[in-house]
Amino acid sequence: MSHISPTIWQFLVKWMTNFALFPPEASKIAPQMDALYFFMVLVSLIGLTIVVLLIVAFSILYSKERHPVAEQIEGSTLLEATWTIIPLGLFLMMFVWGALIYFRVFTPPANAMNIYVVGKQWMWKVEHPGGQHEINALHVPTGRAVQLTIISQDVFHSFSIPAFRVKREAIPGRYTTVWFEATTPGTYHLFCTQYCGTEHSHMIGDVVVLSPEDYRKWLASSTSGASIAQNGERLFASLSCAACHNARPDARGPSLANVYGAKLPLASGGTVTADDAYLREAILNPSQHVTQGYAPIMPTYQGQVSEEGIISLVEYIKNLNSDYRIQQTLNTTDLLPESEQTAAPGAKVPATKGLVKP
Amino acid sequence: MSEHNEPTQTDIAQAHGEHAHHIVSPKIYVVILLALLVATAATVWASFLELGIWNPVIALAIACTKATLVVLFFMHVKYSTKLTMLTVLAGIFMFLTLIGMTLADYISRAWGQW
Amino acid sequence: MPDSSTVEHGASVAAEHEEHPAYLRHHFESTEQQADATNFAMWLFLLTEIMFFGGLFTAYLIYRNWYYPAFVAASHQLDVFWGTLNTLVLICSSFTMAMGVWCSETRRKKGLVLCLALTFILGLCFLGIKTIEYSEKIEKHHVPGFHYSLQSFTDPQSDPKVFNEYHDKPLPVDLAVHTEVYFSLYFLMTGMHALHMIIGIGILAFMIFRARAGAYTSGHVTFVENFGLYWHFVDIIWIYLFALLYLISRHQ
Amino acid sequence: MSESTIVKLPDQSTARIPKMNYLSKENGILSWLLTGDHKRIAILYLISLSFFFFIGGALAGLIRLELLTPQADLMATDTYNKVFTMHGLIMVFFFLVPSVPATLGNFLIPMMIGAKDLALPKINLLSWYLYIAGGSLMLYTMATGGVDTGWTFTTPLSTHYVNTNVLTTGLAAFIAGFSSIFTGLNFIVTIHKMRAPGMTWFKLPLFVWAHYAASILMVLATPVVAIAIVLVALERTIGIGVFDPTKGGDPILFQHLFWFYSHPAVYIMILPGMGVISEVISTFSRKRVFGYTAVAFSSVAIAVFGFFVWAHHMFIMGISNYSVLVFSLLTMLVAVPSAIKVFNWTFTMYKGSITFETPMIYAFGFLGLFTIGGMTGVFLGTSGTDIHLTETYFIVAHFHFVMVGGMLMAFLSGIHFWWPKMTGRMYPEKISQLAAVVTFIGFNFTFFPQFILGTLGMPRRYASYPPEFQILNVFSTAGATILGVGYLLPVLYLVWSLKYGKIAGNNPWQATGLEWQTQSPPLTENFVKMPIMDHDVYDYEWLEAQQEKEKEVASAR
Repeated sequence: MSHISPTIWQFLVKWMTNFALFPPEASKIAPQMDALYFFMVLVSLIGLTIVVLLIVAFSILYSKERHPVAEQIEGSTLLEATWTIIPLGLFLMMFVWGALIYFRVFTPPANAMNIYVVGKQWMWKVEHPGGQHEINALHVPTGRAVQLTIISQDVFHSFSIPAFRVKREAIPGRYTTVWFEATTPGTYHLFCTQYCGTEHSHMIGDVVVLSPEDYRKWLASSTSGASIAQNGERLFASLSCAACHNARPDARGPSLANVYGAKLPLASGGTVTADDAYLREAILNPSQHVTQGYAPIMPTYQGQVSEEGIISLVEYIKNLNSDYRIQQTLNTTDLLPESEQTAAPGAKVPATKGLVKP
Repeated sequence: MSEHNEPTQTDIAQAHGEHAHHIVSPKIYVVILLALLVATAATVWASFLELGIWNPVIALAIACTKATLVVLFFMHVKYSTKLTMLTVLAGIFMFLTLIGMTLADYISRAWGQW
Repeated sequence: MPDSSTVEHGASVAAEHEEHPAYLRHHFESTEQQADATNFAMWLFLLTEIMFFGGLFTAYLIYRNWYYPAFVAASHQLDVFWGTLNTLVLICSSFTMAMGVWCSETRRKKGLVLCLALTFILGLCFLGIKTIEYSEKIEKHHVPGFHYSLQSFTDPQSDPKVFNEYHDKPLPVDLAVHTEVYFSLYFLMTGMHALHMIIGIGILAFMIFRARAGAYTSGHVTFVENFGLYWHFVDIIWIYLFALLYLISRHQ
Repeated sequence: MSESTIVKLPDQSTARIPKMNYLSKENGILSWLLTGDHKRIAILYLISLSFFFFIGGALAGLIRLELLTPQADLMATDTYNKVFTMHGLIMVFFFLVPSVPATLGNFLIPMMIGAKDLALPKINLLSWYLYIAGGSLMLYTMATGGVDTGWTFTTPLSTHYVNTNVLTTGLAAFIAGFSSIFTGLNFIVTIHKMRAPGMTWFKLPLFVWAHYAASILMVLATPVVAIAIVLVALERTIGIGVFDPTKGGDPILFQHLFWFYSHPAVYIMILPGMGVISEVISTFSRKRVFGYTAVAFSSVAIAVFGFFVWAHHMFIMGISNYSVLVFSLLTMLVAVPSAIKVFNWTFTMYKGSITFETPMIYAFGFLGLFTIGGMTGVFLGTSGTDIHLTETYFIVAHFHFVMVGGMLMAFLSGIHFWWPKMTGRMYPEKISQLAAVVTFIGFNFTFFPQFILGTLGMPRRYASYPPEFQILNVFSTAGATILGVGYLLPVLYLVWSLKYGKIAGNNPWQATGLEWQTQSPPLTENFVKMPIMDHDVYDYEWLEAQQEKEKEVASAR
């Protein structure tokens, strides 16, 4: 092989080194999905070989030279039944198996670690609860369920990690979620697979799977000051949400302590569980989700708060298990000269622990 | 073959072949017209009542009866071939499929997770 | 949306053979087959119209389900009187159209011309009432996309004509914003319906002109019949639009 | 005549193209542009379709050249986006949807059912004019800067985040949609109302059944994309807020309305192709199609079920998990009739007398590639594997296997099979068999690597990709060049055959269809006298008896 020129040789080496035929399996769901995938490949190959063998056999056995006179055959309901029921049976099996995997991927476990992902035209912004912000990158620990709450700021994007066999569309106006549990450390591809404009093919990144200790070291080394909840608290104060949601008996807005996950009775009847989507809707379209016993006086924050802002507010409300924090912020704001006097000036209303409106 | 003198009622019906072209008498048209007017009045009156969830149901029910009256009598579907009836039903079925299956997605969104 | 009159065009006159009636097209075996075929073709065309409006009705049902209070408040802006009058006008025009088809079948030329003219006038009357309603919306800036104003929803008192009748509570801004979705659907559906009315009235004018020349009262009724189907279909669409857009909930 | 072919041509020295036929009846540009004759409209469609096919093919070539290297170096990324969008739009709306119905369907359905013409000839001509209007508007869009939203017009990208000419493209697709509606409407009315005496529903050739099913889809599904385009246009110009999340609209509603048409559209594309394959396999096996009623009803079953499955394009778009169950189950049901058809075609060859002319080779290609295409469809219909495989090159490979491997192979098979009937001349056998094999090889080389790319997770519509995907992309581009050659050859030798091809005579394949019992190229009114369908469909015994009678008449004279 001496006569191959060095440039071609160098080209071939470059090709061969990172040539791949099947994506690595780096999450718990990957082997299960690959099992179904290979089962379907097998069924397809069997089906294809049957069809090809039949064609070749009939072409040889019944070609014009060997079998000049054709015998007219009407058909046979037995054969029709076989190749109706067998494919139907196989497809239904695949359907059930697939549906199980689908539900497993899109129903996150309760103890999952929540990471927020905001898709923006041509970049992924990832926010860890601890406050770490990443652009086009996602660091996750192995062996821990990680739930991604995904939303888009502009057009449809799609958060896809082939190595985890996981993909979810980022839709403007709604949270969509998916979860996975990484298994093998390493760096894997992150793609945006829904066409989103000019730089669609540059909206890619790396998913870095670390062992739990490395992950903790990474978290520590890359904190960027305030956690999302702390950001949320600052926003909560600056948007003067505390003016109504201050958990005082005469408060104009419902107390938000432990509201996350609670079943809230709505003014328009019926109850709703306060999950991320509900909290986001309540911030943007408050008067459609008024809790019973309150007037629909909350102004809409549509267009005033960015997606990250809403995420930090939602994160803040999720971690709010007592109104003590709100009282503190209120008390400090009371000291500010221009803050208008609320109720009896200076009267410290004891923060009743865990007071939750029914 | 086509005579040009003033045809009598039977000639016309015959010339058009007996099965297809039943000529609907104006009396039926007048009856249907009155029925439609009454139905319109009824639906407007019903909308002024406070019936909660029943308001849209009644409004749609009356609208559907009016539509069936128009289809059957004004559009002669009652007197025309089974094929025409089948076409109308196919159209309505596909219309309901489009609405039904799309709404099925929107309604069942609240049950599962996102 | 090409002028749907071309659909009936296939069935119009121009046949060379003398021994067949003049209007039989060469590729048909009998006038019976031609009438059947064009009637069936018209029904299939109406099927496409049903699916065309189907998309709009799907959008309407979803957004009414999502933003019901906004839809109720916005529907109060529509005047039930004009809506009912329009429905009566269209039902009568359907009646006169049906009578027109009967006159054509029984070869009554004067009756046919009269019925078509009545249908024509009622059609114009419908469009007149629509322009009255549209101009009212334009005045109140309720046309989506053109400086749409929420004023009559966030502060109903400012709109006495509606307020005295319905005493709506003022809508918070984020609910009032969704009334724009209602009005975009309103203009979409009634606009598309009015477009079909205009096409229908255009063909009616053509038909009156031909009927006066005695075209449809010599045995060849398929053109009148097919147009009758189209006209009744447009009437049915309005029956649903009236029920869905105007009568959401009118109780005080 | 060598033993291994059924082609029976008249003696070339004396045979002539019949003096009176639909081509020679009247000439001059107006006789073509104002024709009502379904055969002339079919020829007009064939010419304009081929024109658009080669524009779409050239764009495909550009895409494959760009993907030779991981970097986006052949053209800027937004040019690449415009190229793949135009490739999608032109191929879907201006080649795949109209191809078999508008050319072969228009030409053959009236002849196969013994009618003089379609029910509404003027509407048929209007359908071609709408097609040309839509096509020229699409070319205008290409000339003035193209559009880069992808052929799926995804909102809110197409309404708020792109400033290329989405409106003109929408209008072009809107007009082309009506061309398709009028063709479908014409077919349904003709098949219902204008069958020859004795031609019951179960004596109809399967070609006609397949077009009947496809026409139902055309008539009922296309208007929904028409309204979706109108809504996108209004949303883009006035901002009516129907799809705009900031104004309370829901972008997923557009997906529902768009895919409600676009999935039946893929059945509009494949069903006519299946009709061609039924005819070809039956003729070249000299046998009645195995399980005629099963194949006929599976066509209609595909059409009916085709309406209930559209949301399998949206499994990861956040529709509710329960509707994913419903749509995934129904997708499994719609896959079964295709399997039935493939097995029925295969068993048609059992105990037949098979010859391997070009149409049959294309039919073999169809069988193989459509089986792979169909099965990979089930991969994507199953919700579990769809999570990983959707929006990757697996989908690109799947629909190219079904559309290019299935529908285009069937279209070429049909063009070769009915070429003698349409032009009165035979195509050259050897070179066309070569072209068929080259196309088959080129196709597999191009699109099989894309399945592997899909499982690797390479996303669709990427101008640049990670280096480890390069080898497979280079194979795919190499295959595309072979495929390009495979598609150019037929144009050359078919045009050549117009002048130099052998005279075909009435029935070169000795086929049983009514269209083969009259002269080729046929008269304008198709039959001298109205044929009576006294024999069964695919009745080869009747054909033998007919040929015996002709021999006696010939020898008696």
